Amino acid sequence: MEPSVLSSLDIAGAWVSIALTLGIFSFLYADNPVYKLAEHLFLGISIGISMTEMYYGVVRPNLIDKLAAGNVLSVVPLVMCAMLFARLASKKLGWLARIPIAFIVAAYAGVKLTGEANGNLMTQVAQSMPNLAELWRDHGIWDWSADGAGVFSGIFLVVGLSACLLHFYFSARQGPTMRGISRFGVLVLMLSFGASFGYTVMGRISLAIGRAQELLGLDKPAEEAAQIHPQLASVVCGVLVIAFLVVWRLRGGGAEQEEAA
Amino acid sequence: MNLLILFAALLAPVLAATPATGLSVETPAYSDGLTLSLSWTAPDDAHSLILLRSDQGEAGPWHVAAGPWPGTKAEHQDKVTTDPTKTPPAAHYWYRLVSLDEDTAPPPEADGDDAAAAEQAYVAALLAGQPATAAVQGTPVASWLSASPGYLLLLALIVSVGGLMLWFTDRARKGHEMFIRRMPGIDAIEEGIGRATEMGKPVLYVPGIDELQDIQTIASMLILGQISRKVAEYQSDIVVSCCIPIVREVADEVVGSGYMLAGYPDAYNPKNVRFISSEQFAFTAGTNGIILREKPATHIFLGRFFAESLILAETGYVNRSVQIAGTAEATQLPFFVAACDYTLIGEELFAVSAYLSKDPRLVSSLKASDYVKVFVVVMLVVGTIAASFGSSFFIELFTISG
Amino acid sequence: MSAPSSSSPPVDKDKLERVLATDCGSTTTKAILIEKVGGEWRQTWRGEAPTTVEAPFEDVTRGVLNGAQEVAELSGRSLVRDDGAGILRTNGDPTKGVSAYISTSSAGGGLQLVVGGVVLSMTAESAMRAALGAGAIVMDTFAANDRRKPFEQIERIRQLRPDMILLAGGIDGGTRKHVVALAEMLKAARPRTRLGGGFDLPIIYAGNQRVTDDIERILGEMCDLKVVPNVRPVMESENLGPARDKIHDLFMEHVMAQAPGYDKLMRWVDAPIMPTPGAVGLIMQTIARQRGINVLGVDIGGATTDVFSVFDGTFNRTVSANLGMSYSVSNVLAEAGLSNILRWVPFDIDEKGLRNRIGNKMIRPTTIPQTLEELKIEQAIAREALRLAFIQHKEFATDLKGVQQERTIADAFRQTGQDSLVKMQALDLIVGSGGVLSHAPRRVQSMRMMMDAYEPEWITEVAVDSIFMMPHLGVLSSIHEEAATEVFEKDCLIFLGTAIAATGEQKPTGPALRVQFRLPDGTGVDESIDSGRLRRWELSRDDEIEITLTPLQRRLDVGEGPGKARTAKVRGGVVGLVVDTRGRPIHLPDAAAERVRKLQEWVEALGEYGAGGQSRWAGQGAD
Amino acid sequence: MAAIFTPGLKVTEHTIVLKDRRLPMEGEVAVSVGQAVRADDVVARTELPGKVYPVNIANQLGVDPGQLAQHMTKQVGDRVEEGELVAATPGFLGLFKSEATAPVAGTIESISAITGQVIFQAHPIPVEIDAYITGKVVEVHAGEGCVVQAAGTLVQGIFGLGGEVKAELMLSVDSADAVVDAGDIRPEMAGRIVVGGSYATVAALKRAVEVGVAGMVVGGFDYDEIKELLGYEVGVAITGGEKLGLTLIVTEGFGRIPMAPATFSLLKSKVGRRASINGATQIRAGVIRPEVVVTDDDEDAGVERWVPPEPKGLSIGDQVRGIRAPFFGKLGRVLALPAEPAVLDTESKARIMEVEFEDGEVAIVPRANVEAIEREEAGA
Repeated sequence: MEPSVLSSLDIAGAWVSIALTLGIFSFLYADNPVYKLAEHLFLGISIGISMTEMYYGVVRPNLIDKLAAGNVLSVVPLVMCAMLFARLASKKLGWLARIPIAFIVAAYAGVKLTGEANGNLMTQVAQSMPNLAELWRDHGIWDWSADGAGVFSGIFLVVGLSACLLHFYFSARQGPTMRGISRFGVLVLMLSFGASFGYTVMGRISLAIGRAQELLGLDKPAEEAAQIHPQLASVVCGVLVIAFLVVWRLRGGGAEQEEAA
Repeated sequence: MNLLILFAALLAPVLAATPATGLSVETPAYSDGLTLSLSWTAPDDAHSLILLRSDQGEAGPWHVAAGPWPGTKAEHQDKVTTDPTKTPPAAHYWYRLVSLDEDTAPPPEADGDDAAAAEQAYVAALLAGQPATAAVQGTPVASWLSASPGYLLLLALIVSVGGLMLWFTDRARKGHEMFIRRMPGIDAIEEGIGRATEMGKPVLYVPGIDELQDIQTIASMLILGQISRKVAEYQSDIVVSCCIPIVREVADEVVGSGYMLAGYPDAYNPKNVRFISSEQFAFTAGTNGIILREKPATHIFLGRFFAESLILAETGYVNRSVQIAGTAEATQLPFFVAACDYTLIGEELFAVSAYLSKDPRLVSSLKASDYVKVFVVVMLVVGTIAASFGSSFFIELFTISG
Repeated sequence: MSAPSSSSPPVDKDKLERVLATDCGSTTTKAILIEKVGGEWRQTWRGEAPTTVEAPFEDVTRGVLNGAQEVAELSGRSLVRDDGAGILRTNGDPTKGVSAYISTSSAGGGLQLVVGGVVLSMTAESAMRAALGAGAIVMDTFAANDRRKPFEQIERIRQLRPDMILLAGGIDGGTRKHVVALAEMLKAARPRTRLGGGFDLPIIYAGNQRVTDDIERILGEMCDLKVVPNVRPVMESENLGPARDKIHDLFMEHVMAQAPGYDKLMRWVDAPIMPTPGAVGLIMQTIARQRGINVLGVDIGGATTDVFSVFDGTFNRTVSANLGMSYSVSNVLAEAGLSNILRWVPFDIDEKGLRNRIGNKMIRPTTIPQTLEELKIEQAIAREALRLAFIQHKEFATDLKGVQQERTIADAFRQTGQDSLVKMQALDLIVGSGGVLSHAPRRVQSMRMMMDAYEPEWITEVAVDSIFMMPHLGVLSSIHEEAATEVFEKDCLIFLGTAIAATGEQKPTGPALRVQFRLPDGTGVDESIDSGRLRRWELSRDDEIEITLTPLQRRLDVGEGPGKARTAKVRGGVVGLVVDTRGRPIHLPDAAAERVRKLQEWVEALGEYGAGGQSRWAGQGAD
Repeated sequence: MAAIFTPGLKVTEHTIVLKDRRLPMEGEVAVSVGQAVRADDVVARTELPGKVYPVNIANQLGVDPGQLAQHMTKQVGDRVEEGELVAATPGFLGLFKSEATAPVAGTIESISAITGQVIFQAHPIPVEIDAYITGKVVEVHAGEGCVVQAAGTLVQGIFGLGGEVKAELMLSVDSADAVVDAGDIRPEMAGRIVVGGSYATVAALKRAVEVGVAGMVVGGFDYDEIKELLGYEVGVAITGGEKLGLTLIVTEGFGRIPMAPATFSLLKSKVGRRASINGATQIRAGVIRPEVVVTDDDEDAGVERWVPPEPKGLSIGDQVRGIRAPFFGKLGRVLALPAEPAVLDTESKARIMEVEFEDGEVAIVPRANVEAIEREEAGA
């Protein structure tokens, strides 16, 4: 790639990005106007973007273009859209909004009935019937080289899955046997929660690292970073935020929240 | 270009085998509309066979549909797409069967940008060097019924669950008491509403961030109906924070009718059902704002959550609110469990509305789904044993295909 | 409970020698004399007389004097002042008078209260706890979520004529809207007092202290408003004391002052007059505190059943207003269902006939069972009344609701939520009182009734109040705690014995529990008891034995964990030691014939009933 | 302990009947002491406050409770009609206006700036009470009601359902021990009080309601039939307000028990006369028994309030009736009243009496389990 020369808008954008990142981080100290500013900017912009996206991505190609092309059937979604807004026009006509909502829910309920059952039930069941003989032949009891595949894993899969399923058996009083099964199911769930917790935390930390890299300018090509001076931006914005917080605090900001808490 | 030369070099010295004969393409009897049945008479001298498919016309372009198979294979069920929820991308398909000899290389396993080019090269080389049948056209048509064991089983399950529900409902109406295991998390919901009432603070309800049609969002809306009814009975306020506009509309409707059913239609304030933003983290920031500034006494997070779960729950924890969460999103459960007072885990989310309302119809459906769980457990065990003895009957039973 | 303000001078407990205590019930006034005999406090004499609150006498003190006179005649010491204007004090002369006179009262229906709060299970419940603890009958509880429309609430309040209203709601700094709405509702209802008369209805406000101004503005003109500290200042704790004391004060000032003759009685007593159930609660708490035990008490009456419990120092009282043995006997039938009563009847009986019998008992409440069959039916009903009242008690006696939980990850899967404070395994003593328990022809019948209704677990002592003197001892404990507990142990309670039962999953047949001990006479006992049995050994209250209990089934638990043996010291009583292997919950066969056979087996094992037969004149071999 | 026996139900042909007629709340008494009144005459009237309807108008308008006052078009104390506009917001350029109307005709009781609630009080409901029996007013409680006194026949029942009814007496069956079934209820019984025998079947009661019978007096009926008739169980014997369709009085108890011959013949002798009956029963605190009163309009009961004599104790030779199994409903005569308590079959000690029953059986019965049958008293 050619070494690019960034426009002043791009540079300003990068600075704003750093300033807002620090603004959000200021929440670590307390809920404060800088954080609120960042939060509201974020909210407003996101709504603006999604409105535009919706229009160009969904409404225009699926409705307006089709109507313009003379597709008569497209009047149906148009009318349904209009019905959704009936409530705004008058309280008495508010019930009209229920029709498109009911349509969406009902249509998807129908589609999902088989879709969900297939994806979440049938396929999973089919894939949870390991051929133990084959596992034994290929991997033995436990195969370190294949992520622990083997007969043990196969049995553990079936037993653990069954126990978890039975843990969610709601309509029976639990006798000692059921309690035992349920306890094992809980154990399996806890194991998986632990694994997933660790996995997700790792993901979050990498996100945090990403933010830090941006603040330090490590996420951009060197030539871009040289134009933006991200480290300078971080220091300047950081000082500004801290200075603001000090002034805000000295003028009595945040006192009411502490009282409430 | 150099790839093509390579293939040509590989294929060139080999003497061509004879092509297969009698290739025919038919729509299977009970088709899902995505599958075509192919049959042919295998040539005696082919080492292996490979099937090519085109969705443009007799002239190609051709793609490898399946194979290579041993040369004796004589039939194949071809799925034109692997996504079961999609309609076929094209109306008609053309097939050619290529006979390969011993030395023919298998299709290239390339990734990324080069894959398409590599496949094109490979196919071109095949057609140039190996005998192939003429192109035969087939049209996949979905039939109204599917005889696939998976579908039949699903149908049987749906019918029997429906039947069980009717039966249990009828029994319940006749006074048979139906037991539901105690779920402290759900008991805590009512307590949470009471707490908010006593403290003069609203209850915050977040129905997840997924679309309305997600099953968890639907469950959450059902629960919201009952919770808002309870809130109305307490003449308290409930703030619903939504991430999807249509969900807000439904929530508005649901909360409004909850107040109405409780007999306090005048106490409902539609301003409390809010659309925040459809951008995930903007929504999170906005909801955090509600938590921090309106200080709800009780937070209820029920529905489908993603990365925002921890942020919301942690903010709530700092706010010293009673928090009740529930989701079937396994990856987010640990975060809720860590930060909330009560967490409804997976299936429990779908039991809430039955548990709260004690409505015989809902309780019946809960009971029926319990039976399905037992059925699945039995099938798992039996299926595993069968599979281990070499029978794939049960696996096929649960496989949905054309 | 601290003693409310009173005009009486404080009593010097060291100078107490002899105390006269009366309890003015709605039909009879019971007087007892408690004396120091040889350094020990004992109840010595008792007398009773009809209560004289209603026409034609309309002066409660006449009944008190009649009762006291009876005690005086029996004891041979004069107790009543010659001019009939009070109880004679000793004043130096040891042959005359008493050192103190105290009294309780439930005449005229006791202290009737209406309580209000914001949430039924939270502030309204705290208010209810305060009212019940003060010995009141809670006529109705109003809350924002009591599922009644405001006009229904107003209509109901207009119907009720309480002695006072306790209004709570909101934590301090909590909801304003709901509390104000409650006050506005009360204002719209304009409730009137029961006894009418020229004074405003007392309303105690014990809610959100930040809305006191609003409450005063709304209710101040209409009624006699008293503001006390919040019964629930924060969600996490209660502060019932001030409200309870205020109820006592108002009970004295308003209710008592209105009842005929009470103005006099109030001047006679040396300690404030207490509502009878309040006094019973006080003695229960005193006993539990002094002996460091958990106590469950019940008073089953004709119309209502009171249940008291003290677990780990926390006192709870509930009144099951419509569970009783005469006026509300049909309600026991309605709530328990015929089949639940029938399961305790050890013979076959026609259902329609039984319903009519119960109906007739309701309309002829003063009749007594004459035949053995009638007695057995009555005791079957009593079991259900006791059981239902106990269920209500367990539901009420819980930890505070609406408290943020500090639950750990491991708790996420716990399926038990809020448990009752009433834990049978930790229970040490059950005290029963009320006609059907105190006056059962054989004491073992009372023991069986309580064992069936309460299903005590592990090792539990069972006693009955012989002559219902708990109220007297309750007030006594407010001036002399040790005297009260001494008399309670020695004269008030008749210890029936110790009930022993194992908990845990039990097989219906085969040996369940091995019992080993040495009787006081030296006989060794070593028995394996099968499932589904009752086994009784004679053992007196004075004998303490060491008993070893060994579960013979893996899951059975007698207090040391499943399957583990336990050795403990136990004492007997008039019934003795009863080992119960019927399982927890008690397993009764479903088939009628089988059930009757089992019931008869238990009856025989304990020697519960006589043969029955022709009624005999006294002196022809009675006792 | 001397007088432990149950005072019997009054079944007397000539007695003085006193009826306390009281308003549910303070009102105006329309009669004065000494005034003769007919059964249907109004003796007192009042207005019960109407139902109260709180409505959250602030929420309806979508305004803060604190701003509610400025949007109210009606103020506290104003009369409103149902559906009348009581509050409105100006809206924006005539759009988005919100309005609130009154849910009921009445007055505005209060407007709350804290909850946003407006409390409407419906118009008061006038309540009148009549004299119930024909007689003379002997006492007036100012603002509350009066006492009416009359000479006549009084039959008390043991249990009843339904409230006050005044109508002509009529026989449904000829004997005290006959069962009243649906066939015994004839159309001409509409608006009458029907006197039956030992037992009324559910079918008979249902038929009676259908025909429009005003009241029914029988010996007994089955306890579980109450639930079938009312749809709920009467667990505590406080009745009078049931919406049964007629007033039912049971003279003996639950089960199939012949009406006491004296009761039956007394009622039989009054057939064709107008009777006042009330099913109200209260067994606890201030006993109220259901009753049939037939006043003797020719006899002057005087204007002095009659004081009933103290109930006498039982003595040997007195007529008694068993009120608990095994002698439930049996009539007999007191043979002996031993002072010493005896031991019953149950092994408990109780004071007893020896009774000779009408069938010749002599038995020992606890005194608590019989009631005296009061004989004719001359009255005042």
